[in-house]
Amino acid sequence: MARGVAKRRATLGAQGQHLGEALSLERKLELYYWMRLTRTLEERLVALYRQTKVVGGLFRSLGQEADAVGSCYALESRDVMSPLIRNMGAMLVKGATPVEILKQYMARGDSPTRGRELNIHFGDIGEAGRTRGFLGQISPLGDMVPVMAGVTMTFKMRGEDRVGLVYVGDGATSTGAFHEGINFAAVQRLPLVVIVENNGYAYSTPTSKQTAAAQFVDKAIGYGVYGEQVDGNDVLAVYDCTRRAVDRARAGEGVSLLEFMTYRRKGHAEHDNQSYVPAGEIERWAEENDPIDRFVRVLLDREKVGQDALDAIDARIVREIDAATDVAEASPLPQPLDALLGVYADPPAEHPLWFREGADVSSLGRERPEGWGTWDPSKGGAR
Amino acid sequence: MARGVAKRRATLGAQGQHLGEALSLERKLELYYWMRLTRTLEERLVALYRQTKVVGGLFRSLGQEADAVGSCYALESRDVMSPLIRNMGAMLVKGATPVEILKQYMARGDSPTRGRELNIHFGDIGEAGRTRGFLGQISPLGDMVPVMAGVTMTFKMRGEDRVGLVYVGDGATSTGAFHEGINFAAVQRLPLVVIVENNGYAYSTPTSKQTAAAQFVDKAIGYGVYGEQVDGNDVLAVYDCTRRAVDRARAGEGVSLLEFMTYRRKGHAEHDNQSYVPAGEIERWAEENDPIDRFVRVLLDREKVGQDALDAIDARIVREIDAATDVAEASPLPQPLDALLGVYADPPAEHPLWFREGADVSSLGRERPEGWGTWDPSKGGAR
Amino acid sequence: MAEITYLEAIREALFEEMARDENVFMLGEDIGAFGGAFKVTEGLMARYGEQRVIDAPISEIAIVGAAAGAAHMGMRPVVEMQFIDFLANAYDMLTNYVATARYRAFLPCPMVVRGPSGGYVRGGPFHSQNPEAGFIHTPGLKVVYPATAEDAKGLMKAAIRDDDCVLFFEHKYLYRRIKGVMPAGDHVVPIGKARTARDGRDLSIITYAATVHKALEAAERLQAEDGLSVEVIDLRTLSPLDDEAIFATVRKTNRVLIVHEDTRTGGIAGEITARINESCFAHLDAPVLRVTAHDIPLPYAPALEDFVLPQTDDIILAARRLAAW
Amino acid sequence: MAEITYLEAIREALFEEMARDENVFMLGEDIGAFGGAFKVTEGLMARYGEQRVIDAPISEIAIVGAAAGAAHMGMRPVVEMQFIDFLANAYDMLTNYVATARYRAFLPCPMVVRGPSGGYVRGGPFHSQNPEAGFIHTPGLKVVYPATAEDAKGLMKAAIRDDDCVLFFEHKYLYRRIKGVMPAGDHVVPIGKARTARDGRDLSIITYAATVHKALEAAERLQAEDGLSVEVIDLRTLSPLDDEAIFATVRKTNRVLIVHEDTRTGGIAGEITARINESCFAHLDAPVLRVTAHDIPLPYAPALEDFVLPQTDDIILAARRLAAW
Ligand SMILES: Cc1ncc(C[n+]2csc(CCOP(=O)(O)OP(=O)(O)O)c2C)c(N)n1
Ligand SMILES: Cc1ncc(C[n+]2csc(CCOP(=O)(O)OP(=O)(O)O)c2C)c(N)n1
Ligand SMILES: [Mg+2]
Ligand SMILES: [Mg+2]
Repeated sequence: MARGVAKRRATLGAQGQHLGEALSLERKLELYYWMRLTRTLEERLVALYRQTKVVGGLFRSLGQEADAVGSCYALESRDVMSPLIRNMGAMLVKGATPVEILKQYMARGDSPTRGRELNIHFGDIGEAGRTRGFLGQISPLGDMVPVMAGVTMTFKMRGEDRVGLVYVGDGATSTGAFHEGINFAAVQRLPLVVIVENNGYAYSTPTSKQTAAAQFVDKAIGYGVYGEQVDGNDVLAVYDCTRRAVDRARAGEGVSLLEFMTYRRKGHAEHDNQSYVPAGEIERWAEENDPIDRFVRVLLDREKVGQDALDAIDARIVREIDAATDVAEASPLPQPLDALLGVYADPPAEHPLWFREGADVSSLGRERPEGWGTWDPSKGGAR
Repeated sequence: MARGVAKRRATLGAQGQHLGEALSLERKLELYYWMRLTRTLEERLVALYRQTKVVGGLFRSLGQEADAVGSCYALESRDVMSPLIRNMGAMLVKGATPVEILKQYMARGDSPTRGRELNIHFGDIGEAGRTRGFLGQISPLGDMVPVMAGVTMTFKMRGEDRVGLVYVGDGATSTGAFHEGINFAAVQRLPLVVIVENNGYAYSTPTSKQTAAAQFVDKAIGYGVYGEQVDGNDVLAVYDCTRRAVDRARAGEGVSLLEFMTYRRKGHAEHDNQSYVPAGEIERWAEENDPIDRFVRVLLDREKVGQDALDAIDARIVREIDAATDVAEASPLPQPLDALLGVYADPPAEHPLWFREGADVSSLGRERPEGWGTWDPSKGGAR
Repeated sequence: MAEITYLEAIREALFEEMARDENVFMLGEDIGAFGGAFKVTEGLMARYGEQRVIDAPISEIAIVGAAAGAAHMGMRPVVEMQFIDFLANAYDMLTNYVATARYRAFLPCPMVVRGPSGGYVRGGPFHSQNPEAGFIHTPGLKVVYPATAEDAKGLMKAAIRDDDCVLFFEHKYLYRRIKGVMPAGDHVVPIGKARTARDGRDLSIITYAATVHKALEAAERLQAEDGLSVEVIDLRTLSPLDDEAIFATVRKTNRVLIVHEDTRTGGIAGEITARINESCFAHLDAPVLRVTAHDIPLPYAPALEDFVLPQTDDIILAARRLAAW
Repeated sequence: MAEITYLEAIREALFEEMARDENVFMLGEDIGAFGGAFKVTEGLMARYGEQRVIDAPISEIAIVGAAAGAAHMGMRPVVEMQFIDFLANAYDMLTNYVATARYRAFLPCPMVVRGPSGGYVRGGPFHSQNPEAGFIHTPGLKVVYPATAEDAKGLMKAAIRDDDCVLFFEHKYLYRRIKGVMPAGDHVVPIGKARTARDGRDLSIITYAATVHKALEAAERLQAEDGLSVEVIDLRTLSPLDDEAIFATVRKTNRVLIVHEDTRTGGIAGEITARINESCFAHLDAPVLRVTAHDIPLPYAPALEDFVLPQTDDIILAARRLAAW
C-alpha cells in the first residue's frame, strides 16, 4: 500500500497535510465537536434501538468519524454533498440536525421524509443559502454518483462557484452506476469529488473479493481524473486531501477520486455479528487507530488544549442530544392517510382504493412541502 | 499516446512482436487469407445490400481487419471468443462460414439464427471439439463481458485448458456492464482476455467524449489486471500482443485488458455519412495505414512472397464467396410459423393467438436444434 | 400551413421548448453535431450550443441519473435513449431513483426520457421493443405514446413542462410515415387525456401508437364490408390512463377490443380490461378482447416479425368476432 | 417428521440439489462464509467449498451475466440477489440477454435467480418490492413465488432442474413465520401448477405469496361470520400462469377476487382478469375485483406501510361486496 501511496503522491503531487495543520485551533475544536457529536449520537441511537424505538436497522460509523467529518468540513455551505449510510458525520457537518436524524430513525411523521424513507436517506438541496446542500442516497449502491454528476453539471452550466462531493464504499465501486457516473463526470470535467471509503469490508465481503487492484485510487488514472489516497482516520489529513480536491474542482480542474483508508469496526448493521472478521482485527483498530483518540492526542499534546476544554464540549454534546431526543420522542407518528400524498406534483394526492372507501380523506392535501421542509433557514442550524 | 504506450510497455513489460514474427510463412499467409476474406466478404455484402438483399443494417470493419483476425488467430479452437459487430474477421477465423454470415444478413430460414437475429449475432459454443467456440453478442453494449466471465468461470471450475476472449469498442467501455464484468473476472482471476478496440469513434462520438483517460489501457491498473496497448493495424503485433495475454490466461495469471489502436474508416453502419469526421482523416488512414496493404508489404518485401501467390489467394477467396453467395441466395426464407418455436425448452412451441386460429400448426414442433445447428462438425470448416 | 412529419413535429417541440425555457437541455448519445441516430435533435446544437445539447458517453445509467440530479436543481433535462430498448439499462435509476424522488424525499424530478420505440421495421429483438408496461407499473412515472404528428408535438411540450418524469415513446415506424399540420401558436396536448380517433356506435377499439393506424384502417374496412360502425380511441397517455374516456366508450358501444403492439402477457391491455371490468361490468355485452403481439422476443426476418406482431387483418377478425358475440 | 421454516425449506432444496448435480453452484453477494443477508445459504460453502459457493463483488449485472455464461456451458447457476429489488440493476441482462438466449440463438440458459422479496417488514421503498410484473411480461423467463414451506422447497428443486431461467421470489415476511413438514423423498413441485389452498363454493380468491395467508385468514372469518364458503387459489407460479386452475375456480364459484401485494396498476391481477374475461365471461356473476397495494412507493413507517399494503380486512370487505353482487 505504501508503494501505492508513494506512487500516487509522486505522480499526482499531493502536499502532505499542511491545509489541515493550518486550521485555527477554533476550527480544529469544531472538527473534534463534529466527530464526538457523531459518535455520541450513534450511541444514543443504539440505546433507542435496544429500546426498540428505532424502526428498521441501525448503521454505525464507529471508527470512521474522521473520514466523514474531515472531508465534509472541506466544503463550503453552498456546496452539495451526498452521503452514504456511514456518513452521518458528514450530514451533521453539512447542517443536518440530531433532531432530524433521530426522527428519521424513529420514522416520525414530522421527520424530514415524513416516515417514508429510512435513517439518513434525506436531504436539502437547491439554491445556495436557502438550502444546506446535502442529498440523501437511495439504497441501490452507486446511484448517487451519476446523480451528483447531474447536480454538479448544473453548477458548470450556470457558472456557479459550487462543488459536489459524493461518497461510495469500497463495495460500491464494483457497481455499474459508479463507473458510468464517474466516467461521465470526468468527461464533462465536472466539479465533483468522489470519495471511496475503503473500510475493508462490504457487508461481509473483504476488499480482496471486491477488486483485484492494489488500491482503489489506482482507478483514477483509468478515468483520467486526479487521485489521492489518505489515512482516513487522521482527520487533518482527510481535511487536507479533500480540501485540495475541492479547490481543484473549484478551479475548473474537474473530478478527483480520493481513497480514504479506514476500518469498519461495527457490523454492517447492528444485527451483524461480524463472524467473518479475523480475530483481533477490530480490537487492534480500536486500540491503535481510533480517529477520535488520535485527534485528542493531537489537541492535547501538540495544540496544548486542556482536557477540561474537551470535557466541556463532550458535556455540551450530551446536553444537545438529550434535548434532541426529547423533541424526537415527543414528535408525532405519521397518519395513515399521509401515505397518499405527493407521489406526483399533479395530482397532489392519490385516492384510497375502493376497499378503503371508509378512509377519511378530508385531511388530505394539507401537506405540500416546498422542499425538505423541516429546516428553517431563519433559525439556522450548524453552518 | 507514445508516452502512454511507453509507460505501459515499461511497467507491464511487453516484448515487441517476436511471437508474430516467429509464425511460419504458411501461417502468415493464413493471416493474409483471413484479412482478405473479411474485406472481400464485406464488399460482397455491400453489393447485396445495394441490391436490397440484406435485411436491416450493414456494418463494416474496413481498416480493422488486422485487429479482428490477428487477435482471434492467437486462440486455439477449444477457446471461446465473443465478437462485436466489427469482428466478422474473428468470426471467420473461429470457423464461422461465409455461407452462414450471408444467410444471416439475408435473414434466411436456415441461417444460424433462423432469421431471428441479425448479422453476426450468432454463435456456436459448448464442448471443445464439438463446437467452434464463438458466442454472438446482443445489441446492448458491454453485456458480453459478464457473460464471457461466466463462460471462462466454467473453464476454471472444470480445470479445462481453455481461454476466453471478448471484444469491446472504445464506446462500450463506458457501460456499467463492461465495468462489472471485467472487475468480476479480475477478482476471480478468470482466463479472460478483454480487447478494447479503440477505433476513434463510437457511432459519431469521438474518443475524447467517451473518456478523459489518456488511453484505455490505463484502466488495467484500476482493475488490477495485465494491460497492453498495441498498433491494431499491424496484424503480427496484434497476434503477438494477444498471444501473450492468452498465454498468461492459460497459465492461470488471470485477466488482461488490451487496447488496439485502429480506425473505423466506414460509418457506424452503411447509412452513416460520417459528416462528423474531420476532413482528410479517413483518407489519411486509408493511404498510410491500411492493415492489409501494410501486411502485403511485409509479405512481399520481408517474407519474399511472390505477388502471384497473393493473387492466387485473392482469386480463391472470390471463388469461395461466389459459391457461398449462390448457396445463400438459394436458401429458403423462414416460414411464419417458425416464429413460434423455442422460446422455452418446455413448452417447445407457443400457440398462435386466437385471432390466428386459421394458422396451420401441423408443421410445428419439427425443428428442435441441439445447438446452433447449421455447422456440421464432420464436414468441418475453417480450423 | 405545411404538413410536417411525426419526427419533425417532435423536433419542432424541442426547438420551441428550448427557446421558451433556458432550463431545458438535451442529453444523450450522438445527439449533438450528429443530430441523433434518427436525426430528431438535428440542428439543436447548432442553435443552442454544446452547453445545452450534450453528447454523453454510452452510459444510460449515468445519462438518466445525471438528468435527475440536474432536474433536482431546477433544470428540465430531455434525455434521448438511442433506442427506447435501452431503458432496460437504466431500469434501476428510473424506477428506483427517479420515480420515487418526489415521494420519498420531496425532490422534484422534472425530466423527459424519450426515444424511438416499436417494431414493423425489421429491427430485430433489441431495436423494436415496446417496454411501456414496466413503467406504467411504476408509481411516480408518467408515460406517453403519441400516434399522430400533432400529438407528438403537443405531448412533447406538455412532457417537458410537466413537474414529474415523463417517458416519451416515439414510434419509429411513424417517424417519417405520418404527417400532420401543426395547430398555430403554443400547441400543448394535456397529459392524461385520450383522443377519439374515430367515432362509432357498434364497438370500440382502444389502442395507441402505431396500431392506432391499423385500427383506423380496420375500421374503414369494417364499415365498408360489414357496415360496422367502429369507434377508435387513441389513448395517447398510458400513465395515468384516461379512465373517463375508456369508460365512456364502453358505455357507448358495450363492446371493446384492446389492441397493442406490445407482447400479450402483462401488457397494458390487462390493466385496461380490469378497469373496465370493475367499473363498467354491467355495460359489457361481450368480453373485452385483446389483439396483441405474441409472447415472443421480436424476430428480425420479415415473415417472422409480421407473424409475431398484430396486423390489420387480425383486428378485423377480432372485431367481427366481437360484433357477432 | 419435524417442521421446518420456509427459509430452511429453501436451504434444504439448495443442499439437496447441490448434492444431486455437481453442475449446480451458488453465486451472489455475501452468500459464502456469511451465509447471505438472511442466512439462506448458510452452511453451503462449508459443505461444498468456495468453488461452488461464490462470493461476488457488488455487481448484479456481472452476477446475472456470469450465471448466463456458465449456464450456456452446462452449469446450473443459482444466483442470489441480496434483495430481489436489485433485479432492477440487472434488468437489461435478464430481460434482454437471458430471456432471449434460447430463442434468438439456441443458447440454453438454465439458471435460477432467487432472493428475498415483499413487504410487511418495515423495509422501506428499496427492500420491500414485488417486481414480478416486469418479468411476467418478459417472454423467455419463468417466475415462481411460493407461499408455503413445502412449495418453497419443491419449487426450488423444480426451478434448478428447469432448462430455462426461473426467477424465484422468496417472501421475506414468510421466511421464519411459516413452517411445514417436508414430504419424504425427492420433493419436486412442478412449475406452472397452481394449488387450491382452500376449497369453497361461493367465491374464489386468487392470490400468491404472503397474501395467500391473509386470504386464508379472511376465508376463515367469512365462513364464521357470514357463512360464506370461500375458495383460495395459490398460484405458486406466475409465469406461466395456470389457466386451467384459474378457469376451473371461476366456473365453480362464478365470483372472483384477485389479491396481490404488488402495486395495482400493471400488476398481474390485470392479466388474470383479462384471461378470465376472455375465457369465462359467461361464467361471471360479478365483475372480477382486485385487492392490491396502492400505486405508491412503499413507505417505511409502520402506519404508512400498513395503509399502502393490502390487509386481511380489505379482503373481507371486498369478498363481502363480491358475494352481495
Ligand atoms: C446495487 C446494490 N446491491 C446490493 C446492495 C446491498 N448492500 C447494501 S450495503 C452493502 C455493502 C456496502 O459495502 P460498501 O460499499 O463497502 O459500504 P460500507 O457499508 O462498507 O460503508 C450491500 C451489498 C445494495 N444496497 N445495492
Ligand atoms: C447499452 C447501449 N447503448 C447504446 C447502444 C447504441 N449503439 C450501438 S453501437 C454504438 C456505438 C458503439 O461504439 P464502440 O463501442 O466504439 O464500437 P464500434 O462501433 O466503434 O466498433 C451505440 C451507441 C447500444 N447498442 N447499447
Ligand atoms: Mg466498505
Ligand atoms: Mg469505436
